[in-house]
Amino acid sequence: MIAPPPSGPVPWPRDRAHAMLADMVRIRRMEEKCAEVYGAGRIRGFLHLYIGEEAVAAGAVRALAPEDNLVATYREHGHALLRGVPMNAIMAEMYGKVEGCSRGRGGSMHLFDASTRLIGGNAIVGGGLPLAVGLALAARMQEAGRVTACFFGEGAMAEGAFHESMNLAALWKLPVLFACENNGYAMGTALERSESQTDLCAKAASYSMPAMRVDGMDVVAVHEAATAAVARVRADGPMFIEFRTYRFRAHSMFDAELYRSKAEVEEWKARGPIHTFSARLKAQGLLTEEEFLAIDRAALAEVDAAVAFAEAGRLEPVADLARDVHTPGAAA
Amino acid sequence: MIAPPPSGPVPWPRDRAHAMLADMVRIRRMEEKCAEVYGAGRIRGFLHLYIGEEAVAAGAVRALAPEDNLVATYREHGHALLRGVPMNAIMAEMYGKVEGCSRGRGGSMHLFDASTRLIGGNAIVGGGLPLAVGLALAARMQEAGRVTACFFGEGAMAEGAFHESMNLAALWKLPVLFACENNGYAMGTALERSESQTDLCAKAASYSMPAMRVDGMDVVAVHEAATAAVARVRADGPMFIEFRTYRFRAHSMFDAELYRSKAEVEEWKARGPIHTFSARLKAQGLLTEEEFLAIDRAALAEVDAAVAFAEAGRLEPVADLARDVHTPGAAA
Amino acid sequence: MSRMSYREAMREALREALRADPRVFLMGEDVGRYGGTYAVSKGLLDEFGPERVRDTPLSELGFVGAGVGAAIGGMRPIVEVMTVNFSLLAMDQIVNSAALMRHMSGGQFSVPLVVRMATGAGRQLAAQHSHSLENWYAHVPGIRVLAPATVADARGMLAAALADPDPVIIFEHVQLYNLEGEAGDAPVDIARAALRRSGADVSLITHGGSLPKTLEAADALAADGIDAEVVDLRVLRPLDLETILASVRRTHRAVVIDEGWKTGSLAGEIVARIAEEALYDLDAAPLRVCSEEVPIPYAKHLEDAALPQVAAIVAAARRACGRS
Amino acid sequence: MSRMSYREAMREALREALRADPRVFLMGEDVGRYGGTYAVSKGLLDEFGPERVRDTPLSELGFVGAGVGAAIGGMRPIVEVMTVNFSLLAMDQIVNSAALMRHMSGGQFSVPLVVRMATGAGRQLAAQHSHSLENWYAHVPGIRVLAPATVADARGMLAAALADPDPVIIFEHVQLYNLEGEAGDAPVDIARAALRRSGADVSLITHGGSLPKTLEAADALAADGIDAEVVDLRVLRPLDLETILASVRRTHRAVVIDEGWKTGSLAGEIVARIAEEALYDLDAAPLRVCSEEVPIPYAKHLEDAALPQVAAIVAAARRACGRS
Ligand SMILES: Cc1ncc(C[n+]2csc(CCOP(=O)(O)OP(=O)(O)O)c2C)c(N)n1
Ligand SMILES: Cc1ncc(C[n+]2csc(CCOP(=O)(O)OP(=O)(O)O)c2C)c(N)n1
Ligand SMILES: [Mg+2]
Ligand SMILES: [Mg+2]
Repeated sequence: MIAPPPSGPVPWPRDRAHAMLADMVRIRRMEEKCAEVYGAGRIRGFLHLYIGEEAVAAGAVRALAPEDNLVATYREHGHALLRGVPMNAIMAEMYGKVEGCSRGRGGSMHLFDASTRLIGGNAIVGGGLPLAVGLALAARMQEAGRVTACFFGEGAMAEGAFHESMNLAALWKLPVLFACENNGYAMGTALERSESQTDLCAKAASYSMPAMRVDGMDVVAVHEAATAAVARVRADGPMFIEFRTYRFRAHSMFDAELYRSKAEVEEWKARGPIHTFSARLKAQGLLTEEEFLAIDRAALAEVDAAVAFAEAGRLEPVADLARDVHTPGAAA
Repeated sequence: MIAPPPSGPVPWPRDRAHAMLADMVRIRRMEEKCAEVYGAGRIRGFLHLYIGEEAVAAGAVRALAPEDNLVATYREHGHALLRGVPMNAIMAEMYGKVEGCSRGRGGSMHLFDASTRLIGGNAIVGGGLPLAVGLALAARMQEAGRVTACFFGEGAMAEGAFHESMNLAALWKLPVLFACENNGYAMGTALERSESQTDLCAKAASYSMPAMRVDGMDVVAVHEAATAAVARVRADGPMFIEFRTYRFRAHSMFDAELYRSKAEVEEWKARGPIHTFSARLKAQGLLTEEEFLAIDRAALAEVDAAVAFAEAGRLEPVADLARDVHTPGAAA
Repeated sequence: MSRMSYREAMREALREALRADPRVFLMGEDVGRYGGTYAVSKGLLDEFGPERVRDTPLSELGFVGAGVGAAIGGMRPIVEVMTVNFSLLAMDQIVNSAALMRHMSGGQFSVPLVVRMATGAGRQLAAQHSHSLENWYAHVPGIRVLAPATVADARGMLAAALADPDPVIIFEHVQLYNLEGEAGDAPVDIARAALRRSGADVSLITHGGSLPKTLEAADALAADGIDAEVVDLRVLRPLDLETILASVRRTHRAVVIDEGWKTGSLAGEIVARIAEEALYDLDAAPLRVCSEEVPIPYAKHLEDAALPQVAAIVAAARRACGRS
Repeated sequence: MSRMSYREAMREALREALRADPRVFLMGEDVGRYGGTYAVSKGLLDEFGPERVRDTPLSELGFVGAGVGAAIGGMRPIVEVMTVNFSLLAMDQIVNSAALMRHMSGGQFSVPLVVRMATGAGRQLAAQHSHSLENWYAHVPGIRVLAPATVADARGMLAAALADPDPVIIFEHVQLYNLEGEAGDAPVDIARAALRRSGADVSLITHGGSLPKTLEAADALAADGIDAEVVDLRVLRPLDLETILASVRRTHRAVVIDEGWKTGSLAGEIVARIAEEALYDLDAAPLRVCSEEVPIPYAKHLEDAALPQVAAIVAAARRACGRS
């Protein structure tokens, strides 16, 4: 059932390949640490790890231009990090500190960053889709040449919001990249128990929208496809892209994983995006074990620094609780 | 653009053909009278006429068995009548009288009748779709062999409710007939300005649901198709059927019809379901002008009686206003 | 100042906004070719074209959410949800996106969105088309809720709403569209309630479609020797408590009129505020005149019986004044 | 009587309902294989199979509406909407179908539907996952709204809700699931509020997740010589005014505690009723302890500051009693 691990030559120069690898390793190490400090009670609320899916963010987020918008879900640590939000600000956010990218107001599910045009962090499944359509509409009306990439899970596709958003974007030919991270499950619900049509690309046809399916465990395939898709969206209008991926961890920190077998998880782990990519690079002579370890060490150091930063962060004074409910300067 | 008028032989015996014709004429005459008394202020609120679309209700409603459920929209006078709700009760409802099929509580948009399993009359576009799914789920769990036919306009297909309902019905293989009355407009919005994919049957594929398209101006085509579809739904699960039709009148009584040309309306009127069907019957020798006039006179007489009945009806006492908010016998 | 209908006043306000700021656009079901369900936007498509007077498919959740996105993206969208009844489908985007966005992003993303919707009953449109749910929106932090009840407010509030950097919802009562009155062309304030009539004996506090009925009741009361003050809330969130309480402190009696169902009505909130802040100023228990707690029926006599009427307002005011 | 957690009590109630009546089924996101987000339905799939413990796709509008249809069709569905936050997506079907159906059909179609949802904040789930919107549902005629705040009510209310021929919504506060207590196995009434503690000096009126905090406050007040009565509303619609007013008439002072935002809160409705019906029984202005009018923030200290806390309840009660 599960496809063979990604393999074959990587068509990138050494630097580029290392950067891509480093991206994935940074997400992985950051999230492993999040899980650890969550266990210690330093992070609370819901925490949804992206571990296993790193090739998608690495390949796709890097395909965007700085002026593009990114809308994501509650499983967005990786997207935020690669979009350029400093790991310090992400970690501080999860710690609920003012130095966090949402001033500690949002937590894990609501990472925001105006400077990199990261418009959430949305905890309503499907909630980001109409938002992305509107962002793209604004871009089109302003002739800004800006693409809006909207990430969502395959579970979101059953929501009415998906349908309405796909139709609006296609009808109005808006520059939205609909990026589905199909990890096979919505919490404990497998795709075949949530969709009557499990060929997700077939759905795009019902909006006359072009679609493509990509191996989301292969950062090379993801990046090439996403780059082509972004160019097409920028020129011609919306596109749907399905990344086949898998989450290695539980849905959130409260999940007994009753709905899938250990064997299935292990099979997918064999396709893990980091080790398969590094193996390919090594086989091609583009990476040495030393280099890999250096990348990993750098990531670990960045994570340690982020934790130290977050620990040292300030708590917003309680007196400022009502700040930012309204924009300063609004009518009294 | 517009297809030629329905023509060709009618494969029905004389009686059957006359009954079908009479059905359409009854709807037409009833609604003409509604418009007239609306003008006189006897009916108020919104009134959405079905005039021009009669072949759909006549062909499709008659394809249902008595135990089947019917869910319709605010443009449901025809469905109610052919489902077997007495014209008296329909007219009394529009007059707001207790003798109305919803005790005067519902009016034109909310015709209900438990005895014929007419479950509304729904004024929220798309609102009937999830309801129909649930009715079908109940039928399946009770092994009742009951089909639920759900009528809705093409405009409703852009709503999230459509998407969610199609998916649920297909995923759970429920006996729902999704009957789209595509009259080309949602109020003033033409299909091509509301749907990126104007091939409505293509949408069914994205739920793995079988679909068919039928000339909704041809009562013969409608009835044959609907009969086959109902049988298939009863045996195998949901199906989508698109009836191509047209409303000859305004959307409601408050519509300046700025959005379409008189010429377009005239072209469609040339395909009118009543005169084309009677012409075919006459050409085949299945109908004489005398017979046609007799059918029409009978309909007019029924309408006059219904108006008299409605005029003579009682108003619910104001003291009973709160009746039926809750079911008698509920906890205090 | 010029005389026009409430409908024309809204249309003038839209026209002015579209002319004044290229970032402004109007979007909603049938706002363009159809001319608007209540004919508010008639003619605007011809003047501004289909990009800026944008017909949407039937997808309230989608296009309201798109309005939020467009606002964040730098535009100044005016989204028309045909009626409050259909806004239930868009509730998630209004609450979970528009209202929360600024706060949960730590102040990074404001949402300068205006949502207009028709509200209220009285036209025999029956249960699903007769809701008055202003109170629900008035409960949500992060949004401002307006209810123009006069032609001048219909004309003036939109510009002020567009100048607000945060989401604003404007409720237009369906019974007001044909109201005639004077309209200026300066923006009006969207912070304060208004005294529509001064009086010494009892404060009648209301908003939107109930204002004309309340003014009529005040006339009837005057004939009866009761001098009623009429407060038009105008702004349903944030409430202008100062004006409300000042009136009650003058008259010592309050009747709140609201077309919503009584339990959980906005009128209840007003009564609660009065009890909390002005208890010792009251000479009588505050009263509410609201809709009966039934789905609004189609039949005219039942609909009338379900909704607040002049006679009920008069009776309540008399009761508050110890006359019955 | 046996001791169990609130979560187990809900599960037992579900199990019993599924056993007792073949028309009953449970439907919602992840109620089956996952075991329920809050683990309420864990184990039920194994016992009753996937037809009767039915996982749904993410489509709140669709499956809540399907629940309405199934109820009309003769079943007794229990629909779980994971949390009240997501119920905004299903609002249209709850209001415009479930609540209105019987009345607008002239009494022909009742909707014996039970909708369960988790509600409330306190777990650092941030703005979009921390709503308390019981008040909105409690505003709608045609539905009954329940808020079990004890293990006994968690155990007993479901059977009574299923026996109701009309739609019932049950709110389960997320902070209560781990609460331990005694549960009987007889159905409890779903008509009356309950005195959880008798007292002479002040009535503390609350419901759901605020009950434990209120009881704690009452203990603290007792130590301080203030004898507080605690009323648990239990039934949010229709309100049991008799019990509420009787308590206030005894104590002459009222503090209403409600996790909703203050403006337009259910607490406001209670205060309004007290002002309308028992004004001259009051020895002090009624007070509310509600959430601050901000989206609920993630950071713990801010979340705590936004929500009603024991100290605030104590302070309000002291103020009501003229001690500060
Ligand atoms: C509207 C809504 N319904 C339910 C939830 C609870 N929930 C959070 S994540 C999730 C599963 C989503 O699955 P998918 O879209 O596949 O994304 P994934 O978590 O797999 O990345 C659910 C049901 C929610 N947050 N929002
Ligand atoms: C949710 C919702 N949005 C908007 C409306 C207002 N409205 C009533 S009918 C209608 C057009 C529906 O068109 P279609 O589904 O094609 O049905 P038709 O009227 O053509 O039969 C609209 C927009 C409504 N009743 N419900
Ligand atoms: Mg998934
Ligand atoms: Mg149509």
